[in-house]
Amino acid sequence: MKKYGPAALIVLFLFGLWELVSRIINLPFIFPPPSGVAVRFWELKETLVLDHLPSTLAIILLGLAISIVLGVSLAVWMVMSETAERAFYPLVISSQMIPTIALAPIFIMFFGYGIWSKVVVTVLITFFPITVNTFDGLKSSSRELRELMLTMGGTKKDIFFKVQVPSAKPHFFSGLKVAVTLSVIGAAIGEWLGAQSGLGYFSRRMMTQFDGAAVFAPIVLLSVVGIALFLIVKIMESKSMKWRKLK
Amino acid sequence: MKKYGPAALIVLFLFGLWELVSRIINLPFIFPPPSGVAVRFWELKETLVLDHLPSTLAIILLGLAISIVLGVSLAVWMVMSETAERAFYPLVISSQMIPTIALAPIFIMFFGYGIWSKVVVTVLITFFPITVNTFDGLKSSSRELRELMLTMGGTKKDIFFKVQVPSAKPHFFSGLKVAVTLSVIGAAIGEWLGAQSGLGYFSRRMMTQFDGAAVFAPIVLLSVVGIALFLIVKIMESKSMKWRKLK
Amino acid sequence: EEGAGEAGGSEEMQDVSLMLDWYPNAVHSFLYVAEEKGYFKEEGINLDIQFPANATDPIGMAASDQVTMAITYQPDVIVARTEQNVGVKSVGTIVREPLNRVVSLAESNIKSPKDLEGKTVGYTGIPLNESIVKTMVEEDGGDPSKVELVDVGFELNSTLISKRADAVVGAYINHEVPLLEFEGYQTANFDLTEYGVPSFYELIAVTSDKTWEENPELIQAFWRAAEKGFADMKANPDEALDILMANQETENFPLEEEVEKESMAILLPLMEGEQGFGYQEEEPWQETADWMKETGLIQNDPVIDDLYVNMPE
Amino acid sequence: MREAVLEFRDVSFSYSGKKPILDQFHLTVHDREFVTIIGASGSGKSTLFRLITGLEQEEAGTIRLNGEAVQSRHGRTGYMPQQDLLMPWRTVLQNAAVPLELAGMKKKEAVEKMTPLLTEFGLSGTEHKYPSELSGGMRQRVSFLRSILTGSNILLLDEPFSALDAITRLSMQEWLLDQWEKREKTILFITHDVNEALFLSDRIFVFQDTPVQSLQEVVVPLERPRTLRAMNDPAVLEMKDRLIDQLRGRGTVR
Amino acid sequence: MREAVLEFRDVSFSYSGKKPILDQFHLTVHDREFVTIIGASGSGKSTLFRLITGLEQEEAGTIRLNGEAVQSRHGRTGYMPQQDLLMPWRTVLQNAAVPLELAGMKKKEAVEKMTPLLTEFGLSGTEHKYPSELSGGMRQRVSFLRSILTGSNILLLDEPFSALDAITRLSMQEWLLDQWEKREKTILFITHDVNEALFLSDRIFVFQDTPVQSLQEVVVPLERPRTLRAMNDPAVLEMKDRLIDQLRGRGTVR
Ligand SMILES: Nc1ncnc2c1ncn2[C@@H]1O[C@H](COP(=O)(O)OP(=O)(O)OP(=O)(O)O)[C@@H](O)[C@H]1O
Ligand SMILES: Nc1ncnc2c1ncn2[C@@H]1O[C@H](COP(=O)(O)OP(=O)(O)OP(=O)(O)O)[C@@H](O)[C@H]1O
Ligand SMILES: [Mg+2]
Ligand SMILES: [Mg+2]
Repeated sequence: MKKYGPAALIVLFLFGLWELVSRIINLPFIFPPPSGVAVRFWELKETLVLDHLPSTLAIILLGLAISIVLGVSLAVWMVMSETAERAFYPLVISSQMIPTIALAPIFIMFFGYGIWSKVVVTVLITFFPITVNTFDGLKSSSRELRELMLTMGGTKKDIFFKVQVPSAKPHFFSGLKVAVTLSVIGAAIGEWLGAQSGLGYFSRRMMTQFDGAAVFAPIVLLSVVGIALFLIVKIMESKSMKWRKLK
Repeated sequence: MKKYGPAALIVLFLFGLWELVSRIINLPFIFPPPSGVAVRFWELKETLVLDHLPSTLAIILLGLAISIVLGVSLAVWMVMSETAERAFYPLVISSQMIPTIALAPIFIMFFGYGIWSKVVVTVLITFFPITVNTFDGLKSSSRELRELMLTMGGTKKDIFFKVQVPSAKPHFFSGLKVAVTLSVIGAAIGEWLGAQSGLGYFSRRMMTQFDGAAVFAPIVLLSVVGIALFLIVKIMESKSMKWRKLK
Repeated sequence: EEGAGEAGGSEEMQDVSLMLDWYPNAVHSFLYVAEEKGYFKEEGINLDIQFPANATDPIGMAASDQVTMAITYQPDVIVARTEQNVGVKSVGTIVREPLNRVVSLAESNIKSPKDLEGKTVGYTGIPLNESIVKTMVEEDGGDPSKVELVDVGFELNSTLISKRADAVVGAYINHEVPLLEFEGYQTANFDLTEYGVPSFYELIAVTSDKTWEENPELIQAFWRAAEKGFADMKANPDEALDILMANQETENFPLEEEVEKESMAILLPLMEGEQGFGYQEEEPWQETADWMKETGLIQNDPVIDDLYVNMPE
Repeated sequence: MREAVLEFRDVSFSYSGKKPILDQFHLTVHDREFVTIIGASGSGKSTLFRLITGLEQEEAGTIRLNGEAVQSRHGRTGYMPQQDLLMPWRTVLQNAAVPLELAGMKKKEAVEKMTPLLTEFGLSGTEHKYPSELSGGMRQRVSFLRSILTGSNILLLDEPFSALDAITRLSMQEWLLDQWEKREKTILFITHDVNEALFLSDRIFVFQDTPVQSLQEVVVPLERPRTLRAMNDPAVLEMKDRLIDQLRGRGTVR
Repeated sequence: MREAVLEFRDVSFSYSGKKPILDQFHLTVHDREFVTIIGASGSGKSTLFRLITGLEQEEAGTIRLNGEAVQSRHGRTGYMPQQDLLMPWRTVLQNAAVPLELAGMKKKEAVEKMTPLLTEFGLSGTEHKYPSELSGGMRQRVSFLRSILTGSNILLLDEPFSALDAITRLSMQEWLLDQWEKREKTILFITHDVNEALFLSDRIFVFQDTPVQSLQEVVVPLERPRTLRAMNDPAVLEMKDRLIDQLRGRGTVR
């Protein structure tokens, strides 16, 4: 309680300020007061939670799952094989420099308005942090420890599982935390570009109805999704790294 | 040369494949061949480089600068004061869970079609990696070293500059690398939502003109910007961390 | 960027920013003609023309006073005003009948709205278009629930030719349709008004309540110049076309002269009513509002008088 | 008797939630004394130093430095920790110079001050190497040099020579004794080498079972300056054997 | 004579670009020998071990283990490095068990095998602690235990007892000698404690100036089993003095 006191105070203050400013400038269609958003959220709760949340959640989870599988596999491959590293690492890095997401409108043309075009956008935006963090984490393991394992006759596999994986965990989880938050953004952007349901779509659509409170309401839900995913990652992280708590 | 051989080969192969597939499916307006993109790029070079590049670059650089200044200051403040940490860290983390970018259309209404709405989008997307990496980096400094500085009568300031800053550097640069690539994406997304010039805007515009090659051409330039920024960060990184090379 | 300042000071130039509904094309010729010939200058107006990135930006930007005026769609103004109390009102019509069509590629073999059953229809993200499709399919004896609607943003033509949708609604008879034909695609299109949708004003000019209250002279001055521009455009369409072609956004939105010429021919008869350029009748407002209420686009009863004002003669 | 520069009065301490290490502990060290602490591994010797430096807080009792029970004991001792704790991003020279930097000394002056010391410590030629390029003993000497440069009157040295060969160790010991006399320092020295303890110190404290209440104390009966040969003196050899017995926990010294 | 388990023939080595450490170096260690290496800090002792374990590659010459010049020397020695190198994410038990895991032993069996050893090493009660909760000497003992558990016939111990107090050290030394005899190991032992070298080993090699060509060799003239008292024997004391002189670089032993 005491720990989060200051944060709670600031949040309260910010909400109060928002309510106040919003009432003063009185343009609810672009800047609704939080109370208005809350009311609208309540009114829309069924549509939001039952119709739009599931499709956005599906995009986020599928996108994350694909990114994790692909990103971790690629990172492992690059750590295992120097040729793979030399071939792919520059590509992964420079692929990130290419704002592939700017090509998202074209993916939509390619993959259609179904879930896949949005999953592709989500994967594109989350793949990089997972791959690079996992790879850097695997590489970050102490050279001394790896050498020691070698002298004990450890195989590449042993070194991988007993030294590199534990050393990579903190990095992997950092990457996953970034990816989780980006996945929410990716799904929302994907939905802007063409969709039939989803929270991002709904929000955008309410823009066209000048219903400011209804623009914010799905964002609130998206935030809840983001926070929930983040907390899940945090719990997994602290469960799998008990020894860190000692510090 | 030999070092990047495999990467270069793969890139060549990918381009070849792209050219081939593109010619086979023959839908140049959504999937132009690289040769077509190159030709179009050459034709458009002046508009792209003289008209659109400067405005995108301005957004990226302004956004990054603001993120760095705000992010680093906040991180330092949070490291210095436990109250600030307790007040802001949860906020920074949870602000990231909120897909603020989904509110970008509203920023446009607020800030108009000028440069600021896009700068805000860029800051929103780059602020998090910089702040969190800097903060984690400052915190990651070895407790033993900090204690040793204390026993030598080091002040908070000494510990900060002599232990925490050097320890934070690798983290800060990782964050900056992520931020640089996100800034390009942020600028492009910002421009989709409302702009009068800029590479993202131009690309989107060309979508409505069935001119696939011209959709890709500005993305090529954006990529060059991304790569250039990334390399600058890398150079700064290796200049400021010579001791790391020994490993 | 609001062009306020002290009202009517004829010496002082006042800034007026105007957001178009879309990129400059034939329908906007009158503006460019008036600008080119100095009619706006004569009225003391510095005109700044902007283009929107999203279909609803014009109303939003006008309502939040980011621009002085905007060109937009009549049904949108009704929704904004009655449902959300957005303070915008129409100050003149530009196109008096729907240009909006349901367009499909000829090869899709869609002969009437009924054939849309089981097909995918792309729209620009404005719910109005959903209601249009529903009304048309129903009127044609089909089941609207069997039509799948997807929001495709502004990417109407690319959606169509990349076959991501079988038809699109929101495409204009004077722009997308001739453009598709120009690119060599055979199309079929249906007129909304033939299938139960009332004839609404396709394009109108709006301003915020605030601007209208504080500075009606400015809007009137703008409209006088616009009318002069339109008169010239009507008298000499070729010259108007040349001026437009000279003012086009060459790189971002290049215009095909042929397409624009055709577009001009379609547009001219639709831009002027019996009472002249810009004059708004009550009937289309009332009819459209009634239809919108019927189809559930709006829940509240609109106050028609708040929706528009006519310029004094 | 010289005045007390370090005093523990009724000090109790335990790592949070673990069994206590000090229990109503007493200790007095006088000005310009050279005191050695020996004791079994894990008995709490390093912990004692952490308390003196103020890195850990006593749970009860008071610790007085130079006669005062100050609020913060930071910065009042020259502490050399058991691990070398060099900064990997600084060269040997830069690492050793940290305390001089903290005292605000100019870079050039610091280099001038350190160069002869580096030579005396057998580190010349490594000035611009990074810690990862040094051998274990070299790192230890850099850490030792750094603690010396704090200029404090109380030096706390935690196994400072454990990684040094006999010769280097001897020359460091001689250097230390020399400085101790010239500069009038008070030195607390942890070692597990009873010979070293006998050779260097005025008094030897023996850490026995935790929780420790007070330390067994041995006064070394040798004159200064001492020679290595004196270590082979039967009286010293006997004292050594007794100390070792003492460490085994059998019998007391006096 | 017993067969050679370790042979250096004309081995040259230098850290890339630095001045050479070994130059046409020769060394032979026989089966079941206990050999100690002493030498100045930074002279290349740890480097020698890195070469034997295969962590560094000889630039010229051959290194033969158990009579063969194998491709990879990894996994053929029990190596205890100078730093303890415990994995911070593993408890004491888990750290020590690494070599058993590598050999594919079941967890339960490993725990059973280790529990008595932990007690012998004075580590009982710390099984489930993490390295950051241990004292310096405790960490060193865990690292020692781990190298023992590799089960190799050649043990390379780099200053294994440097952080231990005299008693703990003595009991570890006795334990090591016992194991060495019972299990027929060959041990190479780096120390800077001449007493320790004399007490433990058959032969003592002295590392002098780099680049090293061959090592000065001293055969310890003591019978086994040895007692601590025997160390005070005048002959041994004299040998010790000579060794120290030797380390100083003056005169040769034989
Ligand atoms: N990784 C490395 N890179 C470059 N030089 C190194 C490296 N490791 C050690 N050296 C150098 O090699 C020399 C021998 O080092 P080594 O660690 O073998 O010494 P040592 O005999 O074990 O010393 P100590 O008793 O102090 O541990 C030293 O001069 C050291 O600076
Ligand atoms: N940070 C810590 N948290 C919890 N327990 C600790 C911590 N540091 C040390 N201990 C425990 O406190 C006891 C004393 O440790 P200390 O480091 O003072 O021993 P020491 O006498 O210096 O031993 P050594 O000679 O091996 O260095 C040990 O049992 C150790 O496990
Ligand atoms: Mg200790
Ligand atoms: Mg060494």
